[in-house]
Amino acid sequence: MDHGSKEHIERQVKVYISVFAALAFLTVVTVAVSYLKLPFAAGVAVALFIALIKGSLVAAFFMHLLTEKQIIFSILAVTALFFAFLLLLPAITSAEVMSYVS
Amino acid sequence: MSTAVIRYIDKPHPVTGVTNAKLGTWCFLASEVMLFGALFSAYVLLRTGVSEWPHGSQFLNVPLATLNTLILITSSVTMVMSWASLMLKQFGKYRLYLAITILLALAFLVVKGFEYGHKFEHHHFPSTNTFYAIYFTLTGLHGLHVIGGVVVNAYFLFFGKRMWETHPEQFAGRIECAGLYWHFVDLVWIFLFPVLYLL
Amino acid sequence: MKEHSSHSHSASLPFWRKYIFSLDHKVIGVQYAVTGLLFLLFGFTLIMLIRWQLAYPGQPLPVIGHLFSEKMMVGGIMLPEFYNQLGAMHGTIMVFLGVVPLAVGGFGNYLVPLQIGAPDMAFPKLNMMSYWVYFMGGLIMLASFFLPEGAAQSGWTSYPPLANLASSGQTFWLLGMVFLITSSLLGSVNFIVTIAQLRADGLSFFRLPFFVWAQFITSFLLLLAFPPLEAAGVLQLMDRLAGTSFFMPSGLVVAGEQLAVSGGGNPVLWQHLFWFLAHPEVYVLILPAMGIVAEILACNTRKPIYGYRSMVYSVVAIGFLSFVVWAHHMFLTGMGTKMSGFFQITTMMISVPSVIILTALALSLWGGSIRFNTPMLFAIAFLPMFGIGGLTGLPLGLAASDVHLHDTYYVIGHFHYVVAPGTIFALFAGVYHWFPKVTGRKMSEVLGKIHFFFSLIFINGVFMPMFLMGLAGVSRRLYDPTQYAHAGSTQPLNVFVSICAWLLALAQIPFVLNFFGSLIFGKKVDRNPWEATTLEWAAPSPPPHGNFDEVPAVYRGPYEYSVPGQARDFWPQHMAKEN
Amino acid sequence: MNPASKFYGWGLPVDISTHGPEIDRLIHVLHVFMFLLFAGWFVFLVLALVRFRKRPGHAAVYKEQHFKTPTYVEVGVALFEIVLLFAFSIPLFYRIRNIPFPQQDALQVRVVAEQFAWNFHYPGSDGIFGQTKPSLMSPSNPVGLDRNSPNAADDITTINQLHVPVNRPVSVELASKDVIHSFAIPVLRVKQDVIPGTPSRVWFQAKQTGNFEIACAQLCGLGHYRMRGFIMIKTEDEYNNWLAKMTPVKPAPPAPAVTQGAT
Repeated sequence: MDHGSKEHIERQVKVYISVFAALAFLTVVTVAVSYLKLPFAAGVAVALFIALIKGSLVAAFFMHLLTEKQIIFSILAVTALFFAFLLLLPAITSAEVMSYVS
Repeated sequence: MSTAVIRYIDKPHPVTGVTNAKLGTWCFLASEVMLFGALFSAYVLLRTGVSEWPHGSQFLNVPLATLNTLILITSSVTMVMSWASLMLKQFGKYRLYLAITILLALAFLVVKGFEYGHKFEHHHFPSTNTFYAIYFTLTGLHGLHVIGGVVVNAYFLFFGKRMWETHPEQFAGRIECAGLYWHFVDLVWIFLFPVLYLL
Repeated sequence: MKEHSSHSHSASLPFWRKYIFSLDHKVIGVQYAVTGLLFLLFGFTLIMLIRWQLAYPGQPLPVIGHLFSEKMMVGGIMLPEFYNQLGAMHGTIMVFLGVVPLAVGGFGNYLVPLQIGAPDMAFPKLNMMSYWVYFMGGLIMLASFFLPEGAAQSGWTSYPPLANLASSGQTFWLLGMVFLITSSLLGSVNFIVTIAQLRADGLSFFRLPFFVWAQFITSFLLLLAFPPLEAAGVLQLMDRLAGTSFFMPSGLVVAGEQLAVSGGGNPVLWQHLFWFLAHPEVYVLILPAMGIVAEILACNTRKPIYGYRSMVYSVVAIGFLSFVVWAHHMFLTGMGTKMSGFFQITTMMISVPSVIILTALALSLWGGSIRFNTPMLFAIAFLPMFGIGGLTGLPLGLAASDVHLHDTYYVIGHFHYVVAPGTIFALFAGVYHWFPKVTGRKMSEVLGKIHFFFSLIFINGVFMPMFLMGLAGVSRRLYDPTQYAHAGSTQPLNVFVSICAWLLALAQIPFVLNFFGSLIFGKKVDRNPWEATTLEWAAPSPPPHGNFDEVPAVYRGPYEYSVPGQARDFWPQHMAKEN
Repeated sequence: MNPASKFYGWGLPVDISTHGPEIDRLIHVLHVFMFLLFAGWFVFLVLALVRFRKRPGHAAVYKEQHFKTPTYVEVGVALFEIVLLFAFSIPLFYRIRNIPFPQQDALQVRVVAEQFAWNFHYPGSDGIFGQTKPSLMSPSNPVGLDRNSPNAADDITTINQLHVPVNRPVSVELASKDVIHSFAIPVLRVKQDVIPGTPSRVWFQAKQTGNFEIACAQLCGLGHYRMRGFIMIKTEDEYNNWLAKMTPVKPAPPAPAVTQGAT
C-alpha cells in the first residue's frame, strides 16, 4: 500500500500538473483543427480521437484508473460492452432506411 | 451488538481491494455512462436520419465553449489536488482547492448561462430545430450534473471538518468519490464539446 | 455520518425513525413489499374494470359504475378515454410499481443481507432514499388519475407521437417514471455493493444461494438498462414541455391541422430506447422469481438443486444476452431483414439458458422427498406456467410468425404467463415461505391451499383463451372488440376470460384473510420452521437490528440437504461441524 | 357490408394470400413442437411429483444424478430452433419483406393512415402517383393530393375502402399523418407498422375474392378500436370497372367517401 504514502502522493501531484497541461494543449488543438475545415468524416475522426485521448487521460490519472482494482475494471468492461450495444441503435435505424431505399 | 457493524466503510475489502463507497460510486458512474451513452446514441440516430445538419460552430459560440472546457479541466485538477492534500494531511490546502473547484464550477455555469441567454435573445430555443433540441438537452443535463457536483462539494467544504477529525480515512474516501464524480462530469464535457460545437 | 452506529441504539429510536424513515433493510424491505402488494392489488382492480368493458362492451357496469366521475364512465358505461387510461396504468403499475418493488425491493432488500450474513445493506441511507423515491413515483402515478383529463392513456409503452400528443397525464407518467428509475438505480448500486463486499466469511460466490445470484444479475440489468429509458423519458419530457421534436417527424397533420413543431425527429428512436430497457426488464421480473423458486424447491425436496453451477452460468448468460434482443419487439417497424435476422438469432439464443434453468429446476424434483406445503405448490406451479410463457415466446420471437401474431392477444397471453402465473406465483410462494421469518408466525396452510388451487385454475382460464384470440388476429387494446368481425367471433372467449378474472379476484380473498389473520393468529414458530440451510434461517424470527446473534461464517454450499452420514436431513451453511 | 364471419373463428382465420400458407405452416409447426415439448415435460413433472412425494420410508437422494436425456432434449431443442430460424423464419421474413416480383407488375397503392381512418391513394391509369403535400390535407382531400401536379389528374382516393384485383400482386406503400398505426389484414396475414416520417412497404397477393377487414393493430388513440377498413378483393373485370367508374374525367372532386371516416 504505497499509494497512500507521502512520496507517492507528491509524485502524483506532479503528474496531475502535466496531465492538466496536456489536456489544455489538446483542447487548443481540437479547436484549431476544427478551423481547418477537414472533410466531414476526417473531422469527426480527429475530433473524437482527441476527445478519446483527453478522456483517457482524465480517467487514467485523475480517476486513478491506471492503478485501479480488478473489480472496477470488470464493471467498466461490462458497461463498455452494453454501451457498444447501445450504439447498435443508430446502426439499426440507418439499416432500416437503407432497406427501404433499396 | 458487534454484529451490527457494516464492514468496509473506511477500509478496503481484502479481496476486492475497494471500499463500499468507491465500488458504489463506480457503479453509479457506470449507469451514468449508459444515460449519456443513450443520449449520444439518440444524437447520432437523429443526425444520420436527416440530410442537413448544421455545423455547431455556425450557431454556437466556440470561444466561450473553449473557455468553459479549460475552466472544467482546471476544476478537475483542483479537485484531485484537494484529495491529494487530504492524503498529505493538509486540511487547509484541501479546503482551498475544494473552494476553487466550486468557484470554477460556478464560473462554468455562469458562462453557460451567458451562452443560453444569448441564444434566447436570438429566439433560439429547444423547439427551434433538432440541433438546438439536442444541444439544450445535452448541455442542460450536463449542467444539472455540474450543479449536483457543486452541492456535494459545498457540503464537504462546509460540513467536512467534523468527519475529518473523527474518521479521516472514511472522509478521504468520500472526497475521492466526490472527485470521481466530478472527473466524470468533466469527461462528459470533453466529449460534448467537440460533438456539439466543432462537428 | 456514522451509519453503523445507528443500529446500536435502535431500541431507543422514536417510532417514525424505527418504522417509517427506517434505515433497517428489513423494515425497508417490508415497506417495499407491502407497498408493492398494494399496488399489485390496485393494478389488478384496474383490469377487473377493463374486463367488464371487454366482456360486455357498452353496457353499464353494475353497482359501482355510477361511482365513477363523468370523465370516466357515463351512466356506468366506460369511456374510451378511461379504458385507455386503465390499460396504460395497469401495465405501468403492475410492472414498475408492483412486481419489481416486491421482487427486488421487498424480497431482495429483506433477504439478500440475511442470506449473505450481513448486518444490513451497504448503504442504509441510500436504501431508505430509494424506497421513498419509489413511493414518490407511485404517488405521482396515482395522482395522475385525478388530473382533469386523467392519467396516461398511450399504453405502458408510451409510443410517441401518440404519447407526445396525449394529455397531461402523460407528463405525470414520465415524471413518475423518472422517480421510479432513480429509485431502481439507487437500489441496484446498493445491491451490487452489498453482494460484492458484505458476504460473510467463507461465503464465496459459488456458495451463494441462487436467489442472491439472481438479485445480483438483476441489479446489473437495472443499473445498466434503466438509464436509456431515463434518457428517453427526458427526451419525451422535452418534447412535451419544451416543444422539441425528438420523436416528431416533419409534416405531421393531426386532426386536419398541421402540427406546429419543428419536426426532424424519429418515433422509432423512442421504441429503441424503451425496449433497450424493457426487454432486460422482463428478466428483472423473472430472475428474482427463479431465485425464489430455487430456494423453495431445494428446501421442500430436501435435496440440493440440480446443476447449481450451470444455473449460475445460465443466469449470467441471460444477463448479457438480454441486452441484445430488444428489437424483437420491433420486427414490424420496417426493420431490414439483416437486422431482424440478427435479433431473431439472439432471441433464440437467449431461450437456451432459460431452458437450462427451467430444466434444472424441474430435475431438482427427481430423487427428492417432496413436501407439498403452500409455498412449494406455488413454486411447482411456476414451472409449467413459466414454461408455457416461455414456449409461446417462440412464435413471437420468429419474425415470420410474428407478422400475424404481433400486437395481438397472443402477446398478452405470452407475457402474462411469464409474469402472472410465473413471477407472481413465485412471489406468492416467497410470501408464504418467508412470512415466518418476517413475522415469527406461519400462515395458514388450509387458506393457502384454497388460494393456490383456485388461483391456478382461474389464472389459466384467464390467459389460455388469449392464445386463441391472438391466433384469430384480435388486436390488443381494443376498447370494443365487437367492432371487428374477426374479433367479434371470439367474443364468447372474452366473456369466459372476464368471468375467470373475477373469480381469480375472489380467489385472492383467502390470501388477504390469511395474510392479516396470520399476523395475529398464526402459529408461532422459532427461527427455522422449514428446516432450511441458508443463512437467513440462522437469525431469530423476526431478526433484530443487526440480524444475527453472532457474526455468521459459512462452511458449505447453500443446499446441503439430506447429506449422507448427517443426523438431520439439512446441514445449515453456518454450522461449523456436524449437526 | 359486414364481411362474412365464416372466415373468422377461434384460432387462425381463413387465409387467402399466396404467402400466408407458409406463415400458417410455421405457426402450426411451432405449436405442435411446443405442445409435444410441454406434454413430455409435464408428464415428467407429474411423474416426479408422485414418485418423490414425501412419505414414510422414503428419503431424498443427496448425490447429484447425471441425466443424459435432458441434455439431449436441450440440444435437440436448440437444433430445432436453428432449423426454425434458418429454414423457416429468416428466409420467409425475407420473402415477406422483399417483393418477389418486378415492381411494375404489381398494383401500386398508397395508404395514408390517420386517426382513425385508412385513406387509399391509387395512381390511376398512368400508374404514377401525383404529388401529395401535408399542407393540402383536409377532410375533403385526406391524402393532400395536389391535383395540379403532373400525373395527379387521374389519381383516385378512397377512405376506408381498399379495392384490389384478385390474383395480382399488390404493393402497398404505407405512411401516417399523425401517430403510429399498424396496417393489419388478418385473412391476408399482412401486418406492418405505419410510422409517421418513415414510409414502409408491404405486399400481398390475394387468391380469393370477397370483402374482408383491415384492422389497426397499434394503439393510436381513442378511436383505435373503430379504425376499421375494408379490403374488397374483386375479379380483374370488376376491378377494372370500378377503376373506370372512379377515374375522374377532368380535375374532379375527390372520390366520394363510401364509409364514414370519422376523424
